[in-house]
Amino acid sequence: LLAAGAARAQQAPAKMTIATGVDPSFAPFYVAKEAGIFSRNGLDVQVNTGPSGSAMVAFLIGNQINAAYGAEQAGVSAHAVDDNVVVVADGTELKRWISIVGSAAVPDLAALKGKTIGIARGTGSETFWLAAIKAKGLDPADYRVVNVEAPEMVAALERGNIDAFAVWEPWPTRAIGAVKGAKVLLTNEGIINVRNFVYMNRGWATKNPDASRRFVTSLVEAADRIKADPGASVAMVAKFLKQPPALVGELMPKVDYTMNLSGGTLANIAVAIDHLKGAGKLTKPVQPAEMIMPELMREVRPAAVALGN
Amino acid sequence: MATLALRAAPAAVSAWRSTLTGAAATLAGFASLFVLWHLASVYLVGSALFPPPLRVLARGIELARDGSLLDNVSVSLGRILAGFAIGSACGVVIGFVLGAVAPARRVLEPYTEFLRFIPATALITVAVIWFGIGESSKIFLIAYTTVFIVIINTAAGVASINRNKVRAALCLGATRPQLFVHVLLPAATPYVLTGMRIAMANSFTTIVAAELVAANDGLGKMLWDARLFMLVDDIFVALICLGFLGFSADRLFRWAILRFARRFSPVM
Amino acid sequence: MATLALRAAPAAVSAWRSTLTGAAATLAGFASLFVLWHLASVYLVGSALFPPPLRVLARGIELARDGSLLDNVSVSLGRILAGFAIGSACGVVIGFVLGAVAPARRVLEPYTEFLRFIPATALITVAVIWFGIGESSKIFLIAYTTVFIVIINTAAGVASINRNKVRAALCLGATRPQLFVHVLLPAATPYVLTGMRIAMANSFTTIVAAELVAANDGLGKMLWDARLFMLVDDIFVALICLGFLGFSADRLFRWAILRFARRFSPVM
Amino acid sequence: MSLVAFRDVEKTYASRSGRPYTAIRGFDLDLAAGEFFCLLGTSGCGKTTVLNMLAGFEHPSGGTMTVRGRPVRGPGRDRGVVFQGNDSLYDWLTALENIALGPRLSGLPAAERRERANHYLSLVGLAQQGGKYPSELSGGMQQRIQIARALANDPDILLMDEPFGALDAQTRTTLQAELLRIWQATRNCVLFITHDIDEAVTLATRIGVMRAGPASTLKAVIDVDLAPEDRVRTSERFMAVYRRVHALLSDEVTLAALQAH
Amino acid sequence: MSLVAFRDVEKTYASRSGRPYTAIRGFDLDLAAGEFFCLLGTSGCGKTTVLNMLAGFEHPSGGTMTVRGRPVRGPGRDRGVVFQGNDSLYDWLTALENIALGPRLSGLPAAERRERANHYLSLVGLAQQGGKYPSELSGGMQQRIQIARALANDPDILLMDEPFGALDAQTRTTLQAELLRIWQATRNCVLFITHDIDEAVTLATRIGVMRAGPASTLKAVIDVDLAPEDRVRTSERFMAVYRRVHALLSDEVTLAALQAH
Ligand SMILES: Nc1ncnc2c1ncn2[C@@H]1O[C@H](COP(=O)(O)OP(=O)(O)OP(=O)(O)O)[C@@H](O)[C@H]1O
Ligand SMILES: Nc1ncnc2c1ncn2[C@@H]1O[C@H](COP(=O)(O)OP(=O)(O)OP(=O)(O)O)[C@@H](O)[C@H]1O
Ligand SMILES: [Mg+2]
Ligand SMILES: [Mg+2]
Repeated sequence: LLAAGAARAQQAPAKMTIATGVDPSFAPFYVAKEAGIFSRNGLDVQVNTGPSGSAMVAFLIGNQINAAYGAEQAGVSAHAVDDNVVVVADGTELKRWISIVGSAAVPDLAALKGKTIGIARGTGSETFWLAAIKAKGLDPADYRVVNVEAPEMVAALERGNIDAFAVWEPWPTRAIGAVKGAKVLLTNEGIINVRNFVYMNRGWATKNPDASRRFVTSLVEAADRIKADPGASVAMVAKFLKQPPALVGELMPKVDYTMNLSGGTLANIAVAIDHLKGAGKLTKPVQPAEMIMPELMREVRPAAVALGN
Repeated sequence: MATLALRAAPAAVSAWRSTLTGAAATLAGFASLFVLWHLASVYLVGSALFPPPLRVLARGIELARDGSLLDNVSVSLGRILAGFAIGSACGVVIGFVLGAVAPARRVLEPYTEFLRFIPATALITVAVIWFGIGESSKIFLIAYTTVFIVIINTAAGVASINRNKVRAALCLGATRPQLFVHVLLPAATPYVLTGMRIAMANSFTTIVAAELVAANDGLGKMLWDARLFMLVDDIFVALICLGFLGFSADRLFRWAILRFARRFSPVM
Repeated sequence: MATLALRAAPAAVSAWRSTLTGAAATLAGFASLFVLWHLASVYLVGSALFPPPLRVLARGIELARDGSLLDNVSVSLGRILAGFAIGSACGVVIGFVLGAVAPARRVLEPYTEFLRFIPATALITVAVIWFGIGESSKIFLIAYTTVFIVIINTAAGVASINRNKVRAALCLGATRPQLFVHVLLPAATPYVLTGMRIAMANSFTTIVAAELVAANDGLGKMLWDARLFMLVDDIFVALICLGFLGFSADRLFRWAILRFARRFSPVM
Repeated sequence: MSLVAFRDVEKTYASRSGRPYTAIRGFDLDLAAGEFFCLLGTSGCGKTTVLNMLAGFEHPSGGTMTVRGRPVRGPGRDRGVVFQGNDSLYDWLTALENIALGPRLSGLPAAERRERANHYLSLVGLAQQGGKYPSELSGGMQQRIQIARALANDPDILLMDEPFGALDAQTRTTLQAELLRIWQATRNCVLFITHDIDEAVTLATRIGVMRAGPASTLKAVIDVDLAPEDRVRTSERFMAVYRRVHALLSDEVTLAALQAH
Repeated sequence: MSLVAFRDVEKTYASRSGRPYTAIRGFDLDLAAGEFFCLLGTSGCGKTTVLNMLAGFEHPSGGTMTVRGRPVRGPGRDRGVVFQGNDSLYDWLTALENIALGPRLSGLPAAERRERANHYLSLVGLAQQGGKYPSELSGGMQQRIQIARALANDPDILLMDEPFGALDAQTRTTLQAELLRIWQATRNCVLFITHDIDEAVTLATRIGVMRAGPASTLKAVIDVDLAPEDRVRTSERFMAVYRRVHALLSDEVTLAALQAH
């Protein structure tokens, strides 16, 4: 495989534009770029970043970019607008990523009853909160939920506008450092598995099968590399993001990077679809299986594809 | 905007007729805007992210039917008006001080000339620290983007006052406060009003950043939600609403000026 | 800003001395700004989200040392300047057409008066559809927030031209284009320049929205990243940079005006 | 056919305070090529209104007004204007550049138009002051720049609204002589508004006296058939015309005073 | 001690075009309470400059200038000004409101100040025109509103810069008479700039003639010791003063003309 890649690299490299957010959970994109895996596979890839991986998924509509990396919900929303937006791989599993953080006045989950909690509506934050209610058998009527954007959670907690919030990293870690007495009340481990998918534009992928395959190959190699050499990967991600290695090193171990497609992939898509449907935000019906384009992964690493039927 | 009369207007044209043709031309302008949009959307771009006007209209009617559009509009409008009013009021006062009191200007200018380049979006966190996640932080952000434009235009207005008008007032025995009330204020009025009209656009556009702060309703919130869920039609409904609200607010403002402040011969 | 001379200035004060005291007062203004900030941060707010100036300064020096700050600044500055230049140029032309040609105004006003209320943030998607994900969409967004302010101020300038100056030119045989070049343009210059100075702030603040679009560098990008990672010091470094850059750009602009366009007696 | 013809012209101003004001009504006047017509009248009677209409700045509300048989559509370079007040000077041009603007607009080469402008600058006695901006000139100097600007463009019809009003007697006399010389050389038509009867009798071939407003018209037109040597106050024939005009005006002032109270 | 004292006053203007211009140098003048001083001089000699310094609008570049022994710091209500040109009228006030502004600033009740303003409005012959805005008035009417505004404020020192320049002879005569009447009643000090020698001799207790600029000073000051009945052109004593002033001025004009070429 490596030799084939090298041979092809002799020809003019295929150009691709891909985009994602700035968050260590998208590490395979960064590592593939920084470690030169893309170029070794004969690809000239421009990696753009935006405020979140999900925000960039939208640019797959109409093929403004060729690939993106982001959460389930964004993929479903985009697929509803343009069914060319498909998942080619499931790349990230966030095990201890989202937490409920309480202020000094809230020592544990039980004490949260009757208090105010900040949720970022329409994001993983809300998905997690709903799952937590179900898992812990809580009564939603006992809590006053207010909508707060992730970056403002800490300020709102500090000011006492909210008594707790549910949000993803790095905010929980930050809040504990910044607000006296703040602590994690609950993490998503065992309650819900958050995933990030690699998306491509199906039209483009069908027209450029060769480049697409080499692209997926690069990601698989990058994920393997992260597992094999975590220290070097942290350094590369920190360099790409221009963030302190200490911070990146703290966050990356909370994430599992394995390029695959599994029943879990389908299940997460189904949850997202249900959630969007429930909120009335889905413009047309979407089937989980339609959203997946497994051919590329099957070609590159057949063993990693286990969709169950 | 009163356009330059390059040649004298025939006096025979009645005011009525000119109002009518004016309205017709404005309508024609809008019609062409929407036709162009339609053509661009359908023939030129052909992207799912750029819907044609009729689809947006249909979605708008839908949202209007279920009442949510009106709710969002009225909530946002309230915030915009509050922020605009506070920002304009502060801007006029500071602008006059800057324009009329040289030492104050020297000391205050670093504030205004520095702060006006700092985007409201970046101040959201600071606003929450100071004002919490309630209404006041949203209104603060809108006032913030309004105030500097009003300051600059007001100060420019004060600086451009005909020298002899100030001199005459001082010779008539005007004290500082009287000079302000009887000369500076009326003479700078056209500039202040132009400044407010320009600032109005900032008030409207900043609602989007402001409603990023823990908002449960409003056009900005609607926009962010629609973005999050990729409800392209909703995004355009919100944009069109902002455009029309702004346009109407501006017309209302102009009308009020012509009705009540005509003697200060505002230029617009 | 030339302040209103309420009493005659003693002629003996040399221009040199007044420049020096001016600079001193400006410095004092800045000093007080930072002292106030320090006091607010340490004693009033005491939040990890609102760092004192010295910590921000230290972080700024750090970022400057490793070169990343300079990179970000220069990339952003390039975008801002390009967008500002394009927006101003279009704004002046459209503003003159609006101000001087009544029928064009009627038809064009729905465009300007509608579009100016639509926030740049909301246009990101549209910008990417039209201009792709590269530099041009960012420059477009900045030009977009610049152009309307310049349009309005230019049109106001044209409308406020002394009637007899236009009449005199026509009696001297000026054709339409000559009237434009020799009278309308110079007479409206103070308004145009004020408009550009105001619009400059929009150019700077919009860089943040523009660099939300798939940017890999720039101050806006730095700001968004810092926000996502809660690097409070970095946020403030970016804000202070924007503030100082804006302040300096404005000073440079003023200096250039006084140096090259003094005869048009700009008011500032 | 006369060069300029007012026929039953009316001008009504819409007023900001509400009531429209009719300044001129039933106004008739013919001007021939080569004549020097002085228009006199009490302050506010409508002299500037007449001039503004002929210049094309204002449209008559009624009646017809023609130049060479054609209705006036707007201002043009055939009719040069010296305005009452000095706000028509361009603040951003020096005195010399102001004078050179007309020739510049008609495409005269730089050297020639500078020469021309300098000529008219000296003619109004400001040879040393060409580099100053209007705001750096005294009231009388500004007025002279305006006169030079109009003359430098050599219009067919010269419309002058109290052009020498802000000048001392001596400067005024010099400029009157210059104006006469230029007029005699070109034989253009001049409409000259003044409130100085001496000046009118010195310059005019005909003098028109207007009634006091509102709805003013020409009360009388007097032919001034004086030889050049009679154009001095000491001449008996001069004084005869002077007294006639004076009498006509005095009646109007009395009338105006009566109306005002 | 004289009311107003100029001692060796110099005024140099910084010019936009570069070279500074010294309008006045070594200027001495004393004005006593109750005197009517007319200042004459060729156009651009520095009359307005002198007035502007006394009004407090401009500071002398050298020398001292005092009013009642104290240096002038700025404008004040003790010195009322009628400006050359009409740009000091407030466009947003009607003619009547413009006149009433002074009394309003000093806190006169509305009814009284309206009465006062109407009185001065009639005095300048515009009783019917009080509701018009300045832009709706003719040049001469605007000038009269400015005069009425200054008079209505009853200042100790009245500074008038060619106040009757845009008025016809008859209106001018009426206003001259009114001004004299007011001055005789109040015995305030008047500094009156004019370029009309007749007017100066009719009004003044003293006449000052300035040299042509640059660096102008007073060339001569003439006492006008005429009885009221001699204040007419037909009086021989009147004409004697007239000729003296005329001669002084003529020399300066010749000089100015020489300098200009
Ligand atoms: N724009 C206007 N709106 C309303 N009324 C006006 C306007 N312009 C002039 N008038 C009125 O028309 C009349 C004639 O004005 P005009 O300026 O023609 O007088 P004039 O003879 O030139 O006087 P003067 O010698 O004082 O300059 C005046 O009563 C004046 O108030
Ligand atoms: N702001 C200024 N800057 C430069 N020069 C000036 C300025 N103001 C006046 N001057 C010059 O000073 C001289 C005197 O001007 P001033 O206005 O006092 O003349 P004046 O006697 O009032 O003339 P007029 O009778 O024409 O009004 C003139 O040569 C003029 O050019
Ligand atoms: Mg007139
Ligand atoms: Mg003068």
